[in-house]
Amino acid sequence: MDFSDSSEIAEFRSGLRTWLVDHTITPEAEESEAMFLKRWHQVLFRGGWVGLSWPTEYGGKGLSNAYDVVLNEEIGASGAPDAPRIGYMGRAFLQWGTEEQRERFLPGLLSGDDYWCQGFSEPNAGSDLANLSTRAVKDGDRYRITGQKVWTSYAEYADYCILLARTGEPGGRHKGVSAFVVPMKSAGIDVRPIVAATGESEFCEMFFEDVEVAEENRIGAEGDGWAIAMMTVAYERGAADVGYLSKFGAALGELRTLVSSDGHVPPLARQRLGELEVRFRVLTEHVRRRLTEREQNDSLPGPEMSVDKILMTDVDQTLHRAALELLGPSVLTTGPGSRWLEKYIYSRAASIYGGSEQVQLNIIAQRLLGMPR
Amino acid sequence: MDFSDSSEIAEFRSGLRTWLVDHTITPEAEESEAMFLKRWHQVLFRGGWVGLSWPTEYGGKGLSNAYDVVLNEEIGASGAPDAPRIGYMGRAFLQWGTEEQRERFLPGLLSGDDYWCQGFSEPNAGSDLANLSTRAVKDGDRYRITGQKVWTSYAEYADYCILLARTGEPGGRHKGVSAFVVPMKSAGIDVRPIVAATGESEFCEMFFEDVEVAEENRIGAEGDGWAIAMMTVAYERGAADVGYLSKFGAALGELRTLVSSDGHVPPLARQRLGELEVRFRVLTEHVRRRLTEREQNDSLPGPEMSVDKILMTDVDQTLHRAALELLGPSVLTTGPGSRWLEKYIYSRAASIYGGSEQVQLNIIAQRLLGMPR
Amino acid sequence: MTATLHESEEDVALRRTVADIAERCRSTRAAEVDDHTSCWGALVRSGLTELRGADDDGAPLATVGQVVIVVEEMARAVCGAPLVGTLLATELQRLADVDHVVPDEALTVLLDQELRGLAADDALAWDAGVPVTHAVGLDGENLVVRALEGATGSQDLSRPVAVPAGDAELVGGTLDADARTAFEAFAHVVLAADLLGASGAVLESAIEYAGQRVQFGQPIGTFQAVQHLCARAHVQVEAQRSAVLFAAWSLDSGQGDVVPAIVAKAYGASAAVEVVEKAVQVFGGVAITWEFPAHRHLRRVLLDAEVLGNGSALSGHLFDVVEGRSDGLQ
Amino acid sequence: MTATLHESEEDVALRRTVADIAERCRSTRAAEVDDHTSCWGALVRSGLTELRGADDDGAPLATVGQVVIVVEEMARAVCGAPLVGTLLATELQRLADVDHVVPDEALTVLLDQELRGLAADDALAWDAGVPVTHAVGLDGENLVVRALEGATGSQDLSRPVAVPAGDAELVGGTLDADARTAFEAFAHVVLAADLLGASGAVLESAIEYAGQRVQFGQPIGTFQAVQHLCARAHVQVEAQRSAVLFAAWSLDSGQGDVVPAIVAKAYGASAAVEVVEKAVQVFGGVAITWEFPAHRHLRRVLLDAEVLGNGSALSGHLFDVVEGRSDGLQ
Repeated sequence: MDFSDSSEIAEFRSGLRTWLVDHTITPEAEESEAMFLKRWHQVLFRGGWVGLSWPTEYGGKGLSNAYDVVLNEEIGASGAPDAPRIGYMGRAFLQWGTEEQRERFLPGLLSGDDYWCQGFSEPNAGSDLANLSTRAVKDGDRYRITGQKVWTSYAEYADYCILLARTGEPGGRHKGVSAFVVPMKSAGIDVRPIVAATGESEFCEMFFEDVEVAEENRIGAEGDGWAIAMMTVAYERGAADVGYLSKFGAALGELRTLVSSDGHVPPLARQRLGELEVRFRVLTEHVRRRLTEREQNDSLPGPEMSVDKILMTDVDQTLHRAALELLGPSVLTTGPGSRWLEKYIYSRAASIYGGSEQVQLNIIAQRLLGMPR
Repeated sequence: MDFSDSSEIAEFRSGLRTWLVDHTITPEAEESEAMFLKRWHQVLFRGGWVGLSWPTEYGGKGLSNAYDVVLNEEIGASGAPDAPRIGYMGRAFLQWGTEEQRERFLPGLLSGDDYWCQGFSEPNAGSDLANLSTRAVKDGDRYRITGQKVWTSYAEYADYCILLARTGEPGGRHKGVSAFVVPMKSAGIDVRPIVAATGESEFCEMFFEDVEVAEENRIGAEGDGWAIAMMTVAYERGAADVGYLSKFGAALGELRTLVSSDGHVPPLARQRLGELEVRFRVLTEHVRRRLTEREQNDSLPGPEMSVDKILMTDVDQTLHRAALELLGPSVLTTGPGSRWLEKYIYSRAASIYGGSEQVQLNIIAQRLLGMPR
Repeated sequence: MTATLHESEEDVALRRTVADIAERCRSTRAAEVDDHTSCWGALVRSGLTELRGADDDGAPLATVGQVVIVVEEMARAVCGAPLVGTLLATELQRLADVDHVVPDEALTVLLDQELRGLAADDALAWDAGVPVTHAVGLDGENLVVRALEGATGSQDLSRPVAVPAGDAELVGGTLDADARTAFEAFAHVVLAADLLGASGAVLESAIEYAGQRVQFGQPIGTFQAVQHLCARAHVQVEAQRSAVLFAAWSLDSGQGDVVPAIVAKAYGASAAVEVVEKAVQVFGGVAITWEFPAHRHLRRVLLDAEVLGNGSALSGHLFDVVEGRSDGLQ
Repeated sequence: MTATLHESEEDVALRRTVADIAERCRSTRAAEVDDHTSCWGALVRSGLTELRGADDDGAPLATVGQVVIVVEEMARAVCGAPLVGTLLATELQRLADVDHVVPDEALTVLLDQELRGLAADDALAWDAGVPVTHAVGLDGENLVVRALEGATGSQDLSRPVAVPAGDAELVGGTLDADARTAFEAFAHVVLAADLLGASGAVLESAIEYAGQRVQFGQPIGTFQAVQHLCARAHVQVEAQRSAVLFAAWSLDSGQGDVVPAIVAKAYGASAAVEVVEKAVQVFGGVAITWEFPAHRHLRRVLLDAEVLGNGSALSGHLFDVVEGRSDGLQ
């Protein structure tokens, strides 16, 4: 069994590591998190590090998935901002989109010039996504979309939204759901940022009132929306696919540095950090295995990604809870804006978004283990 | 709020502590665990330490429940064998029995001269006790009992069995269940010890084939069996009621001694032992609160005892797992009969017997928290 | 949810009084504004800020058991009136046998930067919300008071910290080792009550929410996974309650055993955080919004857990006490 | 359940061969008798005990990846044939560049009393079931062999330990620090594969049991609590598998990075025990009987976890390696 071609990977890794030393950026004054990440995406793109595993015909490098893991690992180790998480959107177009859609949308997605958001969840369709009620009504060569979306990250900065709406009968559950590309400047869209428990406003509510969308903006056929959504959420459950390997690696490295800054690491901290290192590395190795499998089988991610999501959430929550305990009260007695507390709070959301932990465990039990319903 | 009368309790405690120094016994060669515990029960009884909270008219001391906790605590601290666990059987007679039954059975139960076992579980009625199928058919002034029981502790040594059997319709669930006192020397009873995973044979299967039991051996009316069973299992979920406070206290004390025997306690062991101490003391304090409540309200234990069972199981499993790690491989590389491994394995059963952990959590959610079914 | 142990009529009335004040705090507080001056006023009018003042014999006016009732009920609303700081500062003065160093005002305590114990220099004042202007600390065995700069906020949104401004002034009282142990025991119980109130209340509202929120065509509270999550959290709340009640009784009964206080704080420090985390899981997405109060409970218990030693530190400390290697002082 | 990564045709055949031997072990073994001589014979006949023997260039006859397949499959049956001991002893001789010290016989390794590492004096031989008669150990850098007294049993019922009887004899080979690190890395991966097999198999049978055992009128596998218990355990098995596969690949690809081996053993040591504990919970009462195999899996993983450092010790060690404070040697 081979996880990768080690010599080529090693060369890639060392090239990337060198590049990162000179190119890592820091936020500018007043720059929002979203705009900072967008700028970093563009810097990475110009360096040639985005779309490693995308087909060359759409601007990618056509490399194996293993390179995405290395990108994640090296970005994490360098302490640079998270790797961009665009793989799953691209995959939706490659799998279901028309040639025209690919040519129209993929370049901007890849370069980071267009910022995309995702209109899936609704107030009454959270973990139970099939309960969504936003309607898309056909009207000649266009659709008229009306409904409410929630938990959309950075919608206020987005150029496009991948939106799920019901083209079939109300209450049809998984049937009659379609996916659309909606330009965010369309008339009838109202975006309201939600202040998160961290104090940041990453999430938004989106209200659609009779928003006109051209028929050619539908991805796939009517009713393909559910399959597109399932593929998308499966990607979102993978730690490399969403760039979280880099996020965790950077956090762990920073934590190790902070705790050992005076050269002495107390036994309990050494033990705790060692255990975190074990969990993080197991996650990394698991991700490499998954991507290798995906490549060997030339398959899209499926229910097995719920295993990855549980492992990823476990690292996220264990790491950030331990950080609060290891760093002590100083991260709590500061005024507004404690980065470690924000990361901790956000880690609590990790078992909620993208399908709650309970939903992931249902999927594992019923779809992977075949346990009876 | 008062947990106890401190000066009288203190006097009792110091008297008991002194007594224990002179009277603790050790197993004799070839003595079975059951017979050893029976002998210890009799020694305690002669010392005046059994039936502390029983009514004086039936040979008890009429003291508050707090004394039972002190008994548990001191036995545990002294390293003596477990305190006898007869409270719940006595309570069944006090609550449902006839005067004649009390006079007939309570003295031997109290003194330890009679050894009692419990015939509740069946192969298809474990956590789902209401599924029991052992039948008791009325035949004049007696019943004929046929069926199979399992997981009965020390049935081979028992003089009497409290047996649940169905007097009502088959499949009647909670209805039509009655409780009987069955002398174990009755014709038609076949007892087969089950060798447990520990290597010991504490448990037995019991086969009842047309066993005759006199009507006056029925406890309560026909159909009262379910209430008697529920009261009994509620008692069994309390750490003082089953004598486990003493067991855990002794184990923790011994573990502390073993780990610190060379005068040096490594930081990780100190931390781990401190955490075990916290959990054990919280359990003890919780038990004292429960017994105080039970006394204040003059009530029988109910669904709230599932909280106690979860806490007790948590201490049991955490303590004995930690013991294996703290004591290292020497307790695993010995030949047959590793006491700490046996305790560990038995702790795994703690979340199974007396209603599995899943059943306890259902009871807490639905009956205590009122969550919807 | 009140304790299931019988409370005296007096205690029941006390709990009701405090619950009313807490309820007003809860219902009138806007998400953006953390102004608890009216809560503070109500507490002062009811005499609840003076519970640990000394009577003519130097004994406290109220028992630790009563203090626990008051602190738990106010913590249920995550109220920011500087009640706990004032109770601790008052207890400190009573134990040092000095009169109120700053009469008729809210007070709090000066702790070292790691919040591990009382301090005088390089210190910060915790629970320093309006109208706190001074804090009491310890310089060796000597009680000192220092004026504070304006509060600088903290991640416990309703309990800002403040930096001392003026020099430390001796106030004439001293605290020997025994008195310091007594203070720490009292503080541990008060903090454990705060952890109990903040975690217990958010769990109750999560259970209520689970009965209403529908997903997959039924209330999420019907799912066994959600039921078991709540059931486990309930066990942790009940165990916290038992430990707090027992520790309070131990101190009130005057046996001088500090172990139950350490146990209550050590257990509460980890259990309360886990309870709130479970409640957040039940609430789902709404709990991750600023508007919804769950994160206030989370922030409260996270910071409480660190004050005067977190669960990990106190567990190790308890081992030393039990092994006889320490006299109970940290 | 086999790895979902593609295996070569050769590997698939290898796995099938071993699975047949393991299946015979499982189906013919009486509860009271732990005689694995026929399993040993089958392994010898298939050449599987020689996998880490040296070819003419000193390279091993089989890859670590193939060893992992063999060890995992045999561990699924908790077989007591001294395969792991023999593989470790053979690897040790290969690394020390010596010929078979005891030709054509089962062998095992000498470890210190705490099982933390190779030893010569005050040592015991682990995995010393029939027909093991000798064990290889390390005295400083020197490889030694000692004859063994009869095995004395252990709590891993199918893997007795034995005490050395004869004196330690030098066999002419030495192990420098690098070779010792290489040996430990190999041993960690083998133990991690043993943990994976023993825990993965018992979970699969628990899941099957849950589909059949009826309580409350339905298979217990329909209850969400049981499903989630199994699902969490499955995640831990899959993570173990990923770590083992990656560590084996790392060693085989010759990059000499020992970290993945330490990670696989450290993770497996705690995860496997938790997996078996969960399986026991699903089985309920039957798992607490001697007759039922669950406790054999439990005993196996408990002892495996301690060999050459438990999860706790290895995690601390990993921190030192990552911080550059250690060269990978324990």
